[in-house]
Parts: sequence; C-alpha cells; structure tokens
Amino acid sequence: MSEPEVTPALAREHGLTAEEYGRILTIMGRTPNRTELGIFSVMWSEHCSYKSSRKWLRTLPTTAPWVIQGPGENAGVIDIGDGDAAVFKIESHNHPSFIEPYQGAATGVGGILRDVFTMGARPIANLNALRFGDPGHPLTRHLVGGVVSGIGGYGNCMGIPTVAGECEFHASYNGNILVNAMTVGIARADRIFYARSSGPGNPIVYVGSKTGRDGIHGATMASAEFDDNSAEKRPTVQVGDPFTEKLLLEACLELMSSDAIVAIQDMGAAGLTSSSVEMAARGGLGTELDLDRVPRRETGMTAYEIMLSESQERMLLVLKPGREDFARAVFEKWELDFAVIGRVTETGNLVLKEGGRVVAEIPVQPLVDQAPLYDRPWVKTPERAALAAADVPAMATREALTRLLGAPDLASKRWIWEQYDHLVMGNTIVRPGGDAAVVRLPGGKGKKGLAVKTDCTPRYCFADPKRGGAQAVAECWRNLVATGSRPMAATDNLNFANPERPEIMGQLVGCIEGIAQACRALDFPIVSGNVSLYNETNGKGIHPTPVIGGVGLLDDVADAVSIAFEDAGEAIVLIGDTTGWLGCSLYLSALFGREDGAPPPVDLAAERCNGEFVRAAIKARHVTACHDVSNGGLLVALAEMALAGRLGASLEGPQGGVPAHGWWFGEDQARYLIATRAPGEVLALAAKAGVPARRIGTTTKAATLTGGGFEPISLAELSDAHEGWLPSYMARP
Amino acid sequence: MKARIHITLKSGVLDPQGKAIENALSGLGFGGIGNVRQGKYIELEIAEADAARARQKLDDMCRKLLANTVIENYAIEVAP
Amino acid sequence: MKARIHITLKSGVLDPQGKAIENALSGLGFGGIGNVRQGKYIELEIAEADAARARQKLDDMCRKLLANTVIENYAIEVAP
Amino acid sequence: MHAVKSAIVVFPGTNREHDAVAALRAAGGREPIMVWHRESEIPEVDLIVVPGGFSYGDYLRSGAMAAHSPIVRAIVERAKRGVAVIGICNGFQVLTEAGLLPGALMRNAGLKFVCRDVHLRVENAQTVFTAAYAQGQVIRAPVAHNDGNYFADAATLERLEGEGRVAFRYATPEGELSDGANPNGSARHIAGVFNATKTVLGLMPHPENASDPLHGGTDGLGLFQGLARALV
Ligand SMILES: Nc1ncnc2c1ncn2[C@@H]1O[C@H](COP(=O)(O)OP(=O)(O)O)[C@@H](O)[C@H]1O
Ligand SMILES: [Mg+2]
Repeated sequence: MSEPEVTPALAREHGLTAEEYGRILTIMGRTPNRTELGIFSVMWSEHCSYKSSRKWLRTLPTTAPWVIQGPGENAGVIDIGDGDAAVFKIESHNHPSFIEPYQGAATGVGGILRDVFTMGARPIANLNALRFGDPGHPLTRHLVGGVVSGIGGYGNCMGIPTVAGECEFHASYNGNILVNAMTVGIARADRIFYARSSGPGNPIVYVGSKTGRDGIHGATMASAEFDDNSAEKRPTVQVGDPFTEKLLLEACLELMSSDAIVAIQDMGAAGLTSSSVEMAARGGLGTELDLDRVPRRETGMTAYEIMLSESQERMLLVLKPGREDFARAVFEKWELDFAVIGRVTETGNLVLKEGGRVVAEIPVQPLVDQAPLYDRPWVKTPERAALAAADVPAMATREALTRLLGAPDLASKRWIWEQYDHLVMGNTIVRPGGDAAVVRLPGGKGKKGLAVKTDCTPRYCFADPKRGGAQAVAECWRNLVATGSRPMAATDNLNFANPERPEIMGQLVGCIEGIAQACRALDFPIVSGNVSLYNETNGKGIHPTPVIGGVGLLDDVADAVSIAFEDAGEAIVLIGDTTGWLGCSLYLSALFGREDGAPPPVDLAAERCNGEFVRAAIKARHVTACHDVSNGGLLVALAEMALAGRLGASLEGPQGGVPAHGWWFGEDQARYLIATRAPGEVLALAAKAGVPARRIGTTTKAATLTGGGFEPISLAELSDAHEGWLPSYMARP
Repeated sequence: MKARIHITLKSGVLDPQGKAIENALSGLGFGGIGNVRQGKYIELEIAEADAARARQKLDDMCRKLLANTVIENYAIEVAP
Repeated sequence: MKARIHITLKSGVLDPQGKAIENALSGLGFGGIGNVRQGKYIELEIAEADAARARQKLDDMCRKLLANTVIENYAIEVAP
Repeated sequence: MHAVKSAIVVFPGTNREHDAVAALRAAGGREPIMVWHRESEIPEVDLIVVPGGFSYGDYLRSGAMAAHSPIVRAIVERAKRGVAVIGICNGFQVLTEAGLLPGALMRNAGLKFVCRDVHLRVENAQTVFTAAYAQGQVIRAPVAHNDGNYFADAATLERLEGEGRVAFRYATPEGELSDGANPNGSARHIAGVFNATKTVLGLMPHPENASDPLHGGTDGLGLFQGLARALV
C-alpha cells in the first residue's frame, strides 16, 4: 500500500508547526514515515502534551501527607484511612459533545470511568459539569437534551450513580459547550495499579472492544479551534458501548484481584499510541507491537489508522510472564477480546511491525520528553473597580427572589439529575439538589462516605481570573464542608479559549494562580486534572472556566446533613461576614443583564476558619441543615433550604447598615446558613472561635418567607419558578 | 402521501446493538448470521401531493431532526 | 443472502416516540405531518442459499428474539 | 432457625445485584447465592431474585436477550414448581420477555430515563411478597428506568384485575391514582404484577433502594422481610 510522502505540508496538516516538525526530524535523524508522523502529532497535540499549560500546571500544589498519587497518572489517589483510597479525576469532552451531543457526552463518561478503574478502583460516583450557550440560542435546547441523555445513557448502564454536578448557561458557550465528567472510585490503598511498564520481555496485552476507524485525529481535534468547516471533521465522533465497558470494568477488577498485572492503561485520546508510549516512557523502556494481532472490526486498516484509532472501551496491559492464559480466561469469561500484541523491550524504542516488517520505529524518551513546551506570551486581565451597592439598581425583594430562582443558572436541575440513576449501588446518602452529594463506601462494611461536588463561577473568572480561580476552589471546598465532610483533595478541568491570544493566556495564568493559592490555604491539593484549550469559534472564546471537582471525607455518613430544613422552630444562623457585595453578582446579570464590577474578594483565612467551625458544629450534631451561600446570595440559599424541607421561615431584616438588595442578594464569600436547635451554644462557640455568626430568623410550619422587611413570599410560588424553568424550557419544540 | 424513512449508522461506525444481536442469535443456536446492523425505521404521512416536493421536505426533516448525519445515513421512500 | 427486517409496534399500541417526533416536526415548522410511527430496522446476512429456508429461519429468529409479539409486528424481506 | 435461602441471578450488565444482597441481608435472610448467567443450574433455594440493571446493555429491547439465556429456562422450570421468583426493574422486563409474567414494558411515556421516589399503593397484601404490608397501604420507593411503561391488551388487564394480580400501583402519597403520580405512563398505573399463582412478582420500582434508614426511608424493606418470614 502506498503511503503519502511526508512533507512539511503534511506535518502542518497534522497540526505540527514548522519548528515542531524540525524537532521531529532531529529526533528521528531522518524523514519520518506517515505512521511515525501521526504518532508524533497526537503525542505532541495540546491534548496529550499540555504544551501551553504545562509550565503553569507545575505551580499547583499537589502533595499532602494523604496524597498517594498526584497528577501524572491516569487519576489521582488519596488515602482515606483504614487502608482505603479514593481515586478520582475529571475530564472534558467539549468538542465531541458539540458535534454529536449524545455520543460525545456518553463517550466522555466512558473515558473518565476507564481512567479511574484502570487504577484498580471501583467507580462509586459520577459527576458532570455542564456549560451551554444562551437558552435563546437555536442550538442550546438540542445540545442540553443530547448531552444529558448521553451522560445518563452511559452511566446508568454502567450502574454507577451520577450524583452531582452543575449546569449553567451563557452566550460565551454558544459555539463551544463544556462537558466535563468526573468519576470517583474506591480501591485498597495497597492495590493501586499504575501505567508504568517494567520487565523487558513481559507480554503486552490488548483487551476490550475491537479497533475500528473511530475518531482518528480526535486528540488533535480536541486541540483545534472550531471554524465553519468543522462539519467536515464530523466522522471523528465515536459511538459508546457502555455494555462492553461494564464488562471491561468487571473483567479488569477481577484480574486485578490477582497478581498478574504489571501495568495497565486505558486507551483514551490517541488510543494505542498514547497508552503504549506512555507506559514505556514511565518505565524508561521500549515496546514492540505486532499490529497484525490487534483485534479489529474493519478490514484494510493501515498501521497509521490502528495506532491513531480512538475506538472506545479498550485497555492495554503489561502482564507478568506466563500469566497470559490466566488473564485470557478472565476476559473470555466476560466475552471480551484478548490478544497478546507485543512485548516490553530494553531498546527504548517504540517498534511497530506488520507482516514481520518494521513499519515504524521511534525513540520513546525524546517522543515524550522533547514534546514542545511553550511559554506563551500573556497579559494580565485588567482589574475592575469595585461596584458600590448604590450603583446597583434595587428591585422589590419578592420579585427579585422569584426571578432569580427561576433564572437558568439557579433554576432547579432536577430535570437533569432525574435522568441520571443517582441511587444505584444503594449508597447515595445525600442526593443531588443540595450542595455536595454524599455516597457511602461500598461493601456494607463501614460507615465512611465521600462528599463530592464540582464548582466554578466563570463570571468571576472572566472579571478577575485570579480571584475567580480562588473562588472556584473555595466554593467547592465550602460545598463539601456544608455536608459535614472534611475536604481532602481536588481535581481541576481548565477550560479556556485560544491560548495563543495573550489575553486568554493571561486568564489561564491568573486562574491557575488563584487556584494554587486557594488550594494551599485550604490544604486541598490538586491530584489530577485536565486542560481543554481552543474553546473558541471564529474568534469568540468562552469565559474562562476552571472547574474544580472536590472530594471530602465523612467518618460516619449518618453525620451528614443536607440543605433541607428539618423542623419548624429552629434557629437560622448566618455564618460569615456580609458586606452586600453585588459586583459581578447573579442578581446583576440575571435581573439587569449586567456583568460589571469586581467579583467578591476571597478571604482564604476566613474561608478556612468559618469552614472548620461549621464542620465542627455539624460533627457535634448542633446542625440540622446547612447550605453554603454562593450564586444569588443569602436569600436564594435560604429559599433553597426552605423549598427542600417544605418549611417556611420568619426573618430579621438587613443588619449592619447593609442595603436590602446587598444583604439579600450580595455574594460575599465564606458564608454558610445553618439551622440549629441550639442557637445559644452555636453562637457562643462561634464567638469563641472568632467566627462571625448571627441569628437571622426561625424556621416555620407556614410555607412562606415572612418578615425581613419584604412582602411575604409563598414557597409554592417560588417552587413553581424554581422547578418550572428547565422542564418547560426543554418541553418547547 | 405515505413515506418510509430508514436511518442507519454509517458504515465504519460502531454498532453495539447490531453486534449484541448477532451474539445473541448465535447464542440461541442460529448459525451463519453476520453483519447485523440495527437502524431506525419511521413511517409517516405527509400532506403533499407532489412526490418530488414531498421528498424535498422529508430530506429537510431528516437533516434537521430525524437523523444525525454525523454518524447516520438516511434513505427516503415515498409511496403515493 | 441479505435480509431486511422491519419491526413495528402493533396498531393500537401507543407509540410515544412517534408522537414525540410528530410534535418536534411541527415545532420545527413542518406542517401536514401525521401518523408518525417509529420502528426498528435490522439488516443482516444469512448463510443460506434457499430463499424460502432463509425466510423460515428469519421468522423463527423474529419470534424467538427480534420482536416482542405482545406489542410488535415484524416483516421480513430477503434479497439474494 | 431456618432463614430464607435465596439466589440472585447475574447477567452481563446486571448492576443492582449488590443492592438486592444488602436488602436481603437487612431482612435477616441467609447470605444470598450469586448465580452467574452461564450456569444452567440454580441451587435449591426458597427465592430467586432477578435484579435490576441493563442485561446485555438492554440492546434490542430491555430484558430480551437475557430472557433467552439458559439460566432463565432454569428459572422458568423452578417457577413452575412454585419457587418464589421476584424480578425487579430489569428483572421484571426479563420475566415478561420470558413469558413468566404477562404484558410488556415499553419506553417511558416521557421518553426519558426516570430516577425518583414514587409512591406505591399495595393492591394485594395477600401474597408471600406483600404479606408485610396492609391492603391499600402506600409505600415510598424509587424508580430508575427507561422502559417501565407497562402494557398489556385490554383482556389481559381485565384478567389481572379480576384475579388480584396487580401487586402495586403508582399513586399519590395519599393513595390516589393520578397521571402526575405515574412516572412512566403505565396502563392503569400498574407498577408490579403477579403470575397466576402469585408466586412470581415483577415490579419496576426498587424496594431494595428503600431498605436502609440512610436511604431516607425503609418502606421497601417490608417486602424482603415479608418474604423472609413467609418462605421459611
Ligand atoms: N449536571 C448536573 N448533574 C447532576 N447534578 C446536578 C447537575 N447540575 C446541578 N446539579 C445539582 O444541583 C444542585 C445545585 O447545583 P449548584 O447550583 O451548582 O450548587 P452550588 O450552588 O451549591 O454549587 C447540586 O446538588 C448539584 O449537584
Ligand atoms: Mg452550594
């Protein structure tokens, strides 16, 4: 078969710059053939090499005594005591989901699940962070419907509960939606599997689905900007097969309970290429693959296609010698393909053979280590002036609250999570709809559980990347605390526009700086993550969206609290300082269409201090319900607690001279609302700890919000606004 | 006029359903079955007397809603 | 030999998918569409030279697995 | 003391088998025996559970492929001998596809997967499955399915009603039947049905996910406790 000749032009078509191609020529000492060029291009794509972000990612705090594995493996691993480990990561599937929402989102879930179970963990919770365009944009409804059913379709079939996430709308995502999926799994701390090859001569084994011509060049597509011709890139979308993935999960975990595996890695973006190269590179070894033995579902596939295929539901394993038959029996039991396709070598080269002939040979270390690393120029986002409350129009409290609760960003996302099986496995203790979700560890042994949530406020990040980055971490951390858990570690999904524009690069740098600062201050290391750049169409970029996915630990899930008011006659206590910060608030954007002003400052010392106080109060069983105060401010949080518990509240008016709209809707950080039967004790403890706390009202049987200096508001009316928006939006043709 | 629309996965696109059906059939003892592909079949009535115009409209409907041309092909038949 | 199988809901069995398509089409401004029904379409190859025998086998496959005759009808075409 | 012996059948793609184990444990039964679909024999037990999930991915039709596996032939045999069989969610779909229970489970009327708590009215408390409940009692348990829209022709529905074979109906918390309380469009709000001898039950809701105080309710546990008591 005649292969096209490799030229600088072909290299350019593969997304390689002239400089990068020059470097390839130096490494190879000759002109590469097309297969070799393809391998370089995917390994050096933004998606696989992190060439624009690597320099900055290194500044993130990634260690702590409880961190077993930080970034660099398939997923991060933390020690959660008693020999248990939590394994988790977040990943984006933005571009494919825009092109084919159902399959794009579904395969995104499949990919992140494999990242987690490849480390020996059984997945116990899925999360999803979604960002869509303006609800009025002609594509939005179709994208929401497809993405949500795709996420559900995959996770539900796998039998992993999807328990938390977020979903927001903004015109900046009109041409570039964000679909970030996170999986959390559980393993034994001494049974973690890594993607580090060892033992020259050891067999390399392919398991899972057969290889087809799926998604060839998917990894480079994920690193390319959209233009009006992107329709032509369409066939690169893959179809997911969750049933096969379920079998793969069970088969891998079964084999992992033996001692047969040396190393294992899923075939994700860049498929067989990245999995074989990365395993070899981590072990400082070489790999020889016989492509004739790769199971395939189409005929006539070239080496290039086999190496670059992104067919889903596949894994690459290095086995201990002599354990092939044992492993084969496990995979055959689960009716999956199993093939020994090569062996680990000492040469340090990736050698591909076809028909006994070498068709590609690349030195592994330079392929990985000499991947380009860019220090892209960046400019700092100009600082905005703070907005005085007096410069923000006031609206009657009742009208403002009703409209906010029915605004797309704050409206209930029940329509979404009811399409997700959030109960399978029988361990969902705090369901979606509040702050973090809480899942108990499986096996019915202990009482331990994990709190999980993703968060980001792109509005803030756009206004002030550093503050926004810190706020995303703080809000995620706070959501974990609000259930009573101890925040342990996080994963991050950095979604940005084109990094070759200095102002976008400035957003990336700023957000990472803020994230790093907050993670340090809160002892909340980043143990895994993903970067998605070029989320830009015809020069229009998304708001910077660094999504933080957090995991917290509960020693006893029976201690967990939800946001729902439990009983009438309980005191409602506000923790944290309220200045009435309306700059960049949802009040401003949802009600007045304005996104001006500086976002609220993030005082990390106060975050930590207030959060530790709240967690201790929950642990001491003083707290019957707890909710962090974020988007929409105090009255929105309070209304959500009332709606969840079907109880009303009688409220005090604004305090400390703060104007009403600032008091009720301002977005000062580091705040929580708690309900308690022991207000005296709570307030005394807060005073002792130096934590600002004041009683702002009492829960009531009557289903209204009264007092507070505003017209009484019935919960029924609020509920209609809150629950009604998304279903009626989606029901429109 | 009556119309029939067949929507099938493009060749080369993975068809997990077809594959599963093939396995199940062989499990039931039906031998010699291969290349099973599952698609969708839609019947409808369209108030349009002119076959060419009906076909045109149906084509539009397929591209806009019924098929996802990223991964699917469609075929239209009209029967007066 | 190639075979095509159409599996459709029995008349009298409500077809919410068909209804949804009908509504969506009219929402998109396609007028005059009615009686939309959605079914399944299966293509396969069967190693059987005799058309009658192939049809017999396919009929068996439909009754045993491919269709649920409580709610569905099926139709078989074979093309040599 | 004799405790109920149960077997839980696991197909490729089954995913709620451990939820069923937990409920049977909580109900005081013996540790259930897990039976892999490839086995053609089922151990001698008092109760066979076909749990929820997506057997064979639910490709083609929910439950269709599992219904034709050899193990289901063994289940049918056992059911004919009077052994109690319960099919939950996908298990219900399997049992209808296998002909052990009448009717079919079609795509939800809303065309979406639905996972939420529902209320169920106990329509016949005179069976081994429902003995722990009172006639007309309303219990709360979640559903989680794509295809739970129960269909049977008019004659079959009449027969089921006449023979007391409707086990549960979707209802409001007060026990009223309303379309709003029916999560999937099921005919006559039917959530579960018995076979003619009332030794086989199929139901779409998940009592096993309402069997632990930490689930937010234990209304489903009664079903397993009732079985544990009735079958020893
Ligand atoms: N896409 C989604 N998938 C699952 N749950 C979601 C999704 N979007 C929102 N939720 C749930 O809705 C609730 C409110 O979400 P959000 O407004 O992001 O909370 P917060 O303001 O506390 O960050 C949370 O329980 C969240 O997990
Ligand atoms: Mg929150």
